[in-house]
Amino acid sequence: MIFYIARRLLLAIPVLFGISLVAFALVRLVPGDTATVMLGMQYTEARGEQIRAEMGLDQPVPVQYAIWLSRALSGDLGQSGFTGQPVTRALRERLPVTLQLASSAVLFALVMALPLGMMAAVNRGRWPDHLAMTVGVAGLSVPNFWLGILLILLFARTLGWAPSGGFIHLFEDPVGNLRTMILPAFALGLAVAAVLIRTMRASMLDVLGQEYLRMARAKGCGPLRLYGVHAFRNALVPVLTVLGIQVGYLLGGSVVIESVFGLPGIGLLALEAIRNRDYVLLQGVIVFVGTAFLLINLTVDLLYAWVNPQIRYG
Amino acid sequence: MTRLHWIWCPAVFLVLAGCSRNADPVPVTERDAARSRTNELIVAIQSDAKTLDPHLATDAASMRVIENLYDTLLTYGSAYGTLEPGLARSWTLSDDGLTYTFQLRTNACFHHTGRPVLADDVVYSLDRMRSSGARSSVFAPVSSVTAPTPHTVIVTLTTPLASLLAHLAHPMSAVVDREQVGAGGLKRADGGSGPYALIEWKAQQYARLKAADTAPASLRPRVPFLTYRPLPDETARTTALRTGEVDLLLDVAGKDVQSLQQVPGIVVESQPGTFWEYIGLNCTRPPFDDIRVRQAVAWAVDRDLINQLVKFGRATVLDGGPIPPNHWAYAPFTMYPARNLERARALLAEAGLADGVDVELLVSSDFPYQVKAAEVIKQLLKDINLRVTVRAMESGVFFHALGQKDFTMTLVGWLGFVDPDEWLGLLFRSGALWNQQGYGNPEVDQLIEQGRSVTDRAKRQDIYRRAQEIVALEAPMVFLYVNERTSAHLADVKGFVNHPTVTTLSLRETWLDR
Amino acid sequence: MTEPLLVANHLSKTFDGGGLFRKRPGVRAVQDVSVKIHAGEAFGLVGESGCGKSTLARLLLRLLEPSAGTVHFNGVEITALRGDGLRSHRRMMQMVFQDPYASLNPRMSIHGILSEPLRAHAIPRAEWPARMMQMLDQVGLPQSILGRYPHELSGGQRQRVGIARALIVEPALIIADEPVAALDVSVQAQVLNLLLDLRKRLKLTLVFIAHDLPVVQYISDRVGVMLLGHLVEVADREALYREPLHPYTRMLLAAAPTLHAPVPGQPRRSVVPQGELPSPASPPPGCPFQSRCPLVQPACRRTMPDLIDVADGRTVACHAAKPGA
Amino acid sequence: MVDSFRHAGQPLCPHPSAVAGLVVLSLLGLLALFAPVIAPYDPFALSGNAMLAPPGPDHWLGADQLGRDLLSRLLYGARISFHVAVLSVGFALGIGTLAGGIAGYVGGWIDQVVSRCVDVLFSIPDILLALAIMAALGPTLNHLVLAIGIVYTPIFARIARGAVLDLRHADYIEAARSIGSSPAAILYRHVLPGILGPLVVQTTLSFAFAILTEAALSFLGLGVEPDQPSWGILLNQGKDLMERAWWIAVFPGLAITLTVFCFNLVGDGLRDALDPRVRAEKRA
Amino acid sequence: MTRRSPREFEPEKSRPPALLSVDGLRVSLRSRTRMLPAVQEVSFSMQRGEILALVGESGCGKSLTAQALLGLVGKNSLGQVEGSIRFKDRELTDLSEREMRAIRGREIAWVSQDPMTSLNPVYPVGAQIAEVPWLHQLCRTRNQARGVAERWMDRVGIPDPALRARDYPFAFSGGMRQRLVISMGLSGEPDLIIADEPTTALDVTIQAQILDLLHDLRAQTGCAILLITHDLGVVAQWCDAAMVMYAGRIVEKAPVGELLANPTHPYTQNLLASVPTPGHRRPLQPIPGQAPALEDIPSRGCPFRERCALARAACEVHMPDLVGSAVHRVACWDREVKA
Repeated sequence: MIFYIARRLLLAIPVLFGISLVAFALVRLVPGDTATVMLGMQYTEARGEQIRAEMGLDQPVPVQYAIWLSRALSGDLGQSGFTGQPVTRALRERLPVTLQLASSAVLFALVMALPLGMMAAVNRGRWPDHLAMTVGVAGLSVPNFWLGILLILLFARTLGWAPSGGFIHLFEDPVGNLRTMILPAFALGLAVAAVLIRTMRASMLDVLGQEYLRMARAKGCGPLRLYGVHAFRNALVPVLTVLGIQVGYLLGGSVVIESVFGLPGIGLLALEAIRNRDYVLLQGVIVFVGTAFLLINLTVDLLYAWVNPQIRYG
Repeated sequence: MTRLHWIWCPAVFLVLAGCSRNADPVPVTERDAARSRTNELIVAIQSDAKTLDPHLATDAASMRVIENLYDTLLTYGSAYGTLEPGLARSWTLSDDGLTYTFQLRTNACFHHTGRPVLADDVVYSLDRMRSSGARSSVFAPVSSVTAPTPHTVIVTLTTPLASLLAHLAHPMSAVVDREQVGAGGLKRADGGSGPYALIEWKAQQYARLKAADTAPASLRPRVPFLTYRPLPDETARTTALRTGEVDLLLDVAGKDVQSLQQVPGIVVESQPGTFWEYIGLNCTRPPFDDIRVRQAVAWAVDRDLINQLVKFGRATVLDGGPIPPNHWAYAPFTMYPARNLERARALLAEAGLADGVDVELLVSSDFPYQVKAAEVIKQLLKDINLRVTVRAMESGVFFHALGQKDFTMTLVGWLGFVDPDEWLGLLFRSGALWNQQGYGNPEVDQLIEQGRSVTDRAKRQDIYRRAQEIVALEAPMVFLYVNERTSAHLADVKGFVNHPTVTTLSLRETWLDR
Repeated sequence: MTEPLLVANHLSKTFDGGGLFRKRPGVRAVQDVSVKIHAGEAFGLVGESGCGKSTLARLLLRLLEPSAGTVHFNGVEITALRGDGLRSHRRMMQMVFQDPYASLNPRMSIHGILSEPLRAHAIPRAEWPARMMQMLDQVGLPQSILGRYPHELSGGQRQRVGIARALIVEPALIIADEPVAALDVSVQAQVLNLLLDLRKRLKLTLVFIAHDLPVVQYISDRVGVMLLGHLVEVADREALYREPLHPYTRMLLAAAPTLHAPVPGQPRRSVVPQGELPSPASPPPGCPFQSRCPLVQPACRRTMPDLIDVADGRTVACHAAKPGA
Repeated sequence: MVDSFRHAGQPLCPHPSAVAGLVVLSLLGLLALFAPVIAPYDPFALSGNAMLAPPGPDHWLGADQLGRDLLSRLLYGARISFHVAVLSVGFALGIGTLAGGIAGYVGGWIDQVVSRCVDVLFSIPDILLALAIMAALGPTLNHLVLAIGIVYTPIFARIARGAVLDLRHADYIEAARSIGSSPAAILYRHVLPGILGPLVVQTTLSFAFAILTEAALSFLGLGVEPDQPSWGILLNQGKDLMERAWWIAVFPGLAITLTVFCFNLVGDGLRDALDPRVRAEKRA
Repeated sequence: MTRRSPREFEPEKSRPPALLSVDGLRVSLRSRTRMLPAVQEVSFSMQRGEILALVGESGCGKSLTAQALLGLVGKNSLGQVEGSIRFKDRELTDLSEREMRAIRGREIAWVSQDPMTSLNPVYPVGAQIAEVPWLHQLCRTRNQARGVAERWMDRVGIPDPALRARDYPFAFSGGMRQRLVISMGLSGEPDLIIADEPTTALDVTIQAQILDLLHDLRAQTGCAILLITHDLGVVAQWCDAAMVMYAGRIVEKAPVGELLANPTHPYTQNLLASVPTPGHRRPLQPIPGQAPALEDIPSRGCPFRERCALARAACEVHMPDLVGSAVHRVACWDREVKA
């Protein structure tokens, strides 16, 4: 088990390195740089050079990368060229919002998908199945930003049940926080729920055809025990894998959703960084999100081992 | 706090979502002490402030937060165009019009250090503005600033500058705490002595201010807490006002005015503003290096249609010069009374472009209404065979391109403040910083010089009328319209004055009737 | 006895255990196997699952690279051949696979499947129809089958197609890897008879692999018994049945259910085998059969006995076995 | 034996929903193709009178703030969506399949390099990656195609690699080798047709994702040029006018949803139709 | 517990009431167009302690028959079960799902075909075995159930049961897993075990061990075993009586000795002639053609007639009844004519 984790961690290293390289290369392609954007109309060569020198942008690109990487390894992702704030600090400020958004979306997706997917598989070909599959395809097809707009229109604008945007910190006003989060979490989570419904249904169908399930029935298990104990845990294995991948979607989708709902999370930070041509920040966001994605997948792998004993001992 | 270990555990955080809270320098008690909806005014702003350094800020959002944190020597009066004492309780002008002497009030203190504001600070701040700030050019005629006594500041000019006082009253001509500048800069800190002091600025969430303890009782604002909330989405902003989440909207879009007016409990105030928009034509590049092509554009544009479609008819069309009718220097002439395609086509044919030409129109994607206007212009110019490609860029890159004069055609706005020089001198004088069009006309240059040095208002009015006529005729810019300034607030917000410029100084006199 | 057609010398194959950081021990699927197969004979290879018989088959055809040892076919060392030389040599030695469905590309019609070897060995296109017709006739399939796809056929028909594909380029040697394991009894008998018949008619050399001793004995002249990568006994069919020398062979024979019902009241004839084989990934030192062997000796726990000749054409690898015992 | 009975009751016909999806998609494709003929108005033509006109006889789906006919703009928007989807997915299909196929077939360090690259691209969420690329290249149609293409390349590489790896161990490939077929013949006759199925399915599903991504990027202002009637841009413009003119936000959203829905239906249908496992069930 | 010699066969009428008697069992499966008769007119009975074989090739309906006995088909939309299944004086076809559940595992146990897949991979084996006594309330506490499980693991020959009960299925070899499955079947102390091809997936030597184990357990507990297999050798070695099934019908039924010595139905004869015998190179006599797929089973007449050397006109029209002596019955027109 320790070897398993260690192996996963070691495999993640070249990928992390690759992410940092991609992030670095990409932002170097962006036309205009922090200096030009900061100075805007007041740009002059001399002042631009001065700012670039301050930020180390006058060095050759490989040198810049080496410096940046060595600092990143010690936990310093540099300072935002635009606000002067340390990137890690900006990320830390924004992280709770995205975390809450993503985890609420996942929670919503799981709560919706697992029972629906299971019901669909058990009642294959009947109306619960059709319902689940319709949700499964439709949820994938509705653009989340459109859904967000419609939700705002309906719940915030027309019914006045929820605020239409902005973020209230959980500790400042838990109820307000919940109210600001519920619509974005739904808009973001629906597509994930759709994917999970489909996965859960497929894996449940697979499990339902397994010999050990027939065996369990032959033992005298009732439906609750049959589906809830014998089938559920086995069906969870592929669902977990897909969930890990979907977290990537969540991190990306939160860019759009945070923009629609005006939530100051990592996604909005990325958009601001792009808008402000904030190299260092954009790099930091991409590396951070990539790292988070890898770690989440690692966590999923650990969960996987918990669900699937063969991995635990193998 | 640059250690990375917290990055390693987002997965754990995912489970404890929202439970993580930020370590913050400000203690919770102070941040939240006694704050409630009865003593807090929440203002929705379009975007978050970019910087809190008054000398660097160029965007309205930053200015709105900054102007309440800082004092200026003079301030705008509530009647448009008037000036009132600020830090300077009085001032005198020498007879040659070259030396201003300001007497400072003695009860101003910086928030952060508690230090009294002295003449040295004013000198430091003015020098800082002159040397590097965003508005250094307006102070070009200033030759020196000195502080003979702790409460006396003398500003010496090389030539008379009629607009100096107006420039000094500009909210960004703030007096800053040099100790704070030295300690960590002003980008994210409060180095001011104004009516409000910064408690906390959380990017994209809020900037929270409270009535400054250091301010004398007579100048202390009536609402103890002032919070700015950035809500980039127009719909979200109006919704927030309707639901009472915010008290005050400063920029109400034309489309929302009508519907907000019908909401009980919401007061909408409109008046002609000073933010005007134009098509900038690069006079140094073909095809607009030819005056006839520029004029053709001016004739081909249907200002009323753009106003109707983009501004819901709520803007005031500029068919003459750029200075709006509510300004004393307004010039009541009409240069382009209506769209005239024949004339436009004829001018183009004269310029040898009867078959048309391809041009690129640069806009900032951060201002959707300008993008929309650009789309309309594209269609309008199609009728004279000017084939326009609209290119939208993020504002930073956009303004950089403008600054480098790296464009052919653009659509953008200009925010006028008080002095006519701010409309003309900054934009049309040869080589002026904001003259991206590369326009140059010796006569205009001379008129602008004249306008600066003459202090008599009637004479200046004539000078600026002449300048506007030339500029409108030669069309380095095609003036479109000046926007209405509309604010909306809950009915129990009292005493707020909707100013034609962006300033919100009246917030210190505003109170909540709750 | 004729000249050996196929000679394998000390063939071994170890599969990599994989593992990026901990090198897991490899699975030694085939260990030091030497065997001679004579032209025209039918050689049977029997053993339980995981004993390496399929690996050995693939080594003989060089579908797998041996870890050690050589294979000579018709005097040519095919383990030294490369590329085109190897491919043209394959014409002489063909394989029939265990799973008749998996070994036929589901996207190809039977015509496509049968034309593949013809194309590979550059048989002139003009000859194709005649060859196909003849081949279908040989294996007892109707000509109408050419346009159909594998999933439209029954298991027996598919295996006939597999046999036809192997035979269509007129090879000298056929290696059949469990060709009847996936078939029902009645169809299995059909295919077995077909193989016997073809062998006779086409003078084929046949290597027949199965886990079922009666089936192997039915079709083979000589039988080799494999146990966990080792060839432990080789004998003529009759001799093997009459006098199995290796205790493992004896156990296999005893365990194979026969159609003779036990007499009521008497104990069943068979001695029930005890124990299970060790895992092929981590066999103990010595003979892999030690854990189940009734004749186990201390020597068995130390060294694997060599395969020694005990009589004419009979070899056995056992410390305890003596002919006539 | 039991298994051979289990699915005897399953329908054997192709999914009717997939067929319906295909029909609707073909219809949409035709509408997009003949938009210049069908569209009742010039999608760029301004009209002061039609400003924010609600759906009615003159403008079936209403008009936008600049008085442009929404239906016409939607039809032209479909051209953009399909254009971007087809070209970007084509790009991803070509590059991804090539890279993945080679990695899977050749193995060794090439496989390692390709797999790591795919892992890296996978670890950056697709929208974020596309945004960063668009920011780097600037918002034009061609860059959009490139950005979305790059984003969807790894999935094809992974699928192609997986399929090739599966096939490498397939019995019928071994059979072909044993027959003496050359590697080229095996690649052409067995591997290529073998990986076609999963690739076709993924292509269809990727069309759906590409349309969504294009809309999202355009919605965020980092897609096509702002005056193009891309569905995402229409939605973005409609968002601010929701209260006064719901139709501007609703119809483009419906158009996106319908198109993506149909692609998903067809993709699901194809998956079932081409999945050897499902086919095996149906055969039994 | 009555101990009776397994070979002792009396005429059916004088015997004590049968443990299980099946009469006219029909199982139909739903296809897109119609109901397909997969099992037809199956009638037989079993005594306590008897090992009865149900022999046939794949697709002949033998597993389906077994599942019908447990009520595992027919209660859903996929299939339909008709006829009578009497088990210990109860008519199983009349029982509700809940009542059936009390019988499954407790009175009728099931040992499935593939030991590699019939254990739930994510739970320890001990818990899976203990589930049976626990579910059927044979134990008051979970600890007791665990104890029962370990005892049964010991009885089926798993070393260190207390330790190994905590292991997961993947840690066991195929033979060991089949032992586990058997102990799972036995831990409910059933009267009847239905073993569906319990050794098909195993090597011959392990097969012998497993069948021997079943044999011993039958002797110890007196339970009856319905052994489903396609392997006539297994039937010959380990069963008391056998029924031969073809295309959903029982075509011959006899004590094993009688069946081997005197196979009567042409299909049985052919089947026996298809199996190679070690030591003899007696040519195999395969049956021409192949068994019909479920959809192709003729709606009337004898389904074997296509492959039968003795087919006659009557075979086209009517399916012969299963007739003959009390111990040896056969369904063939050829036999009836001769009789």
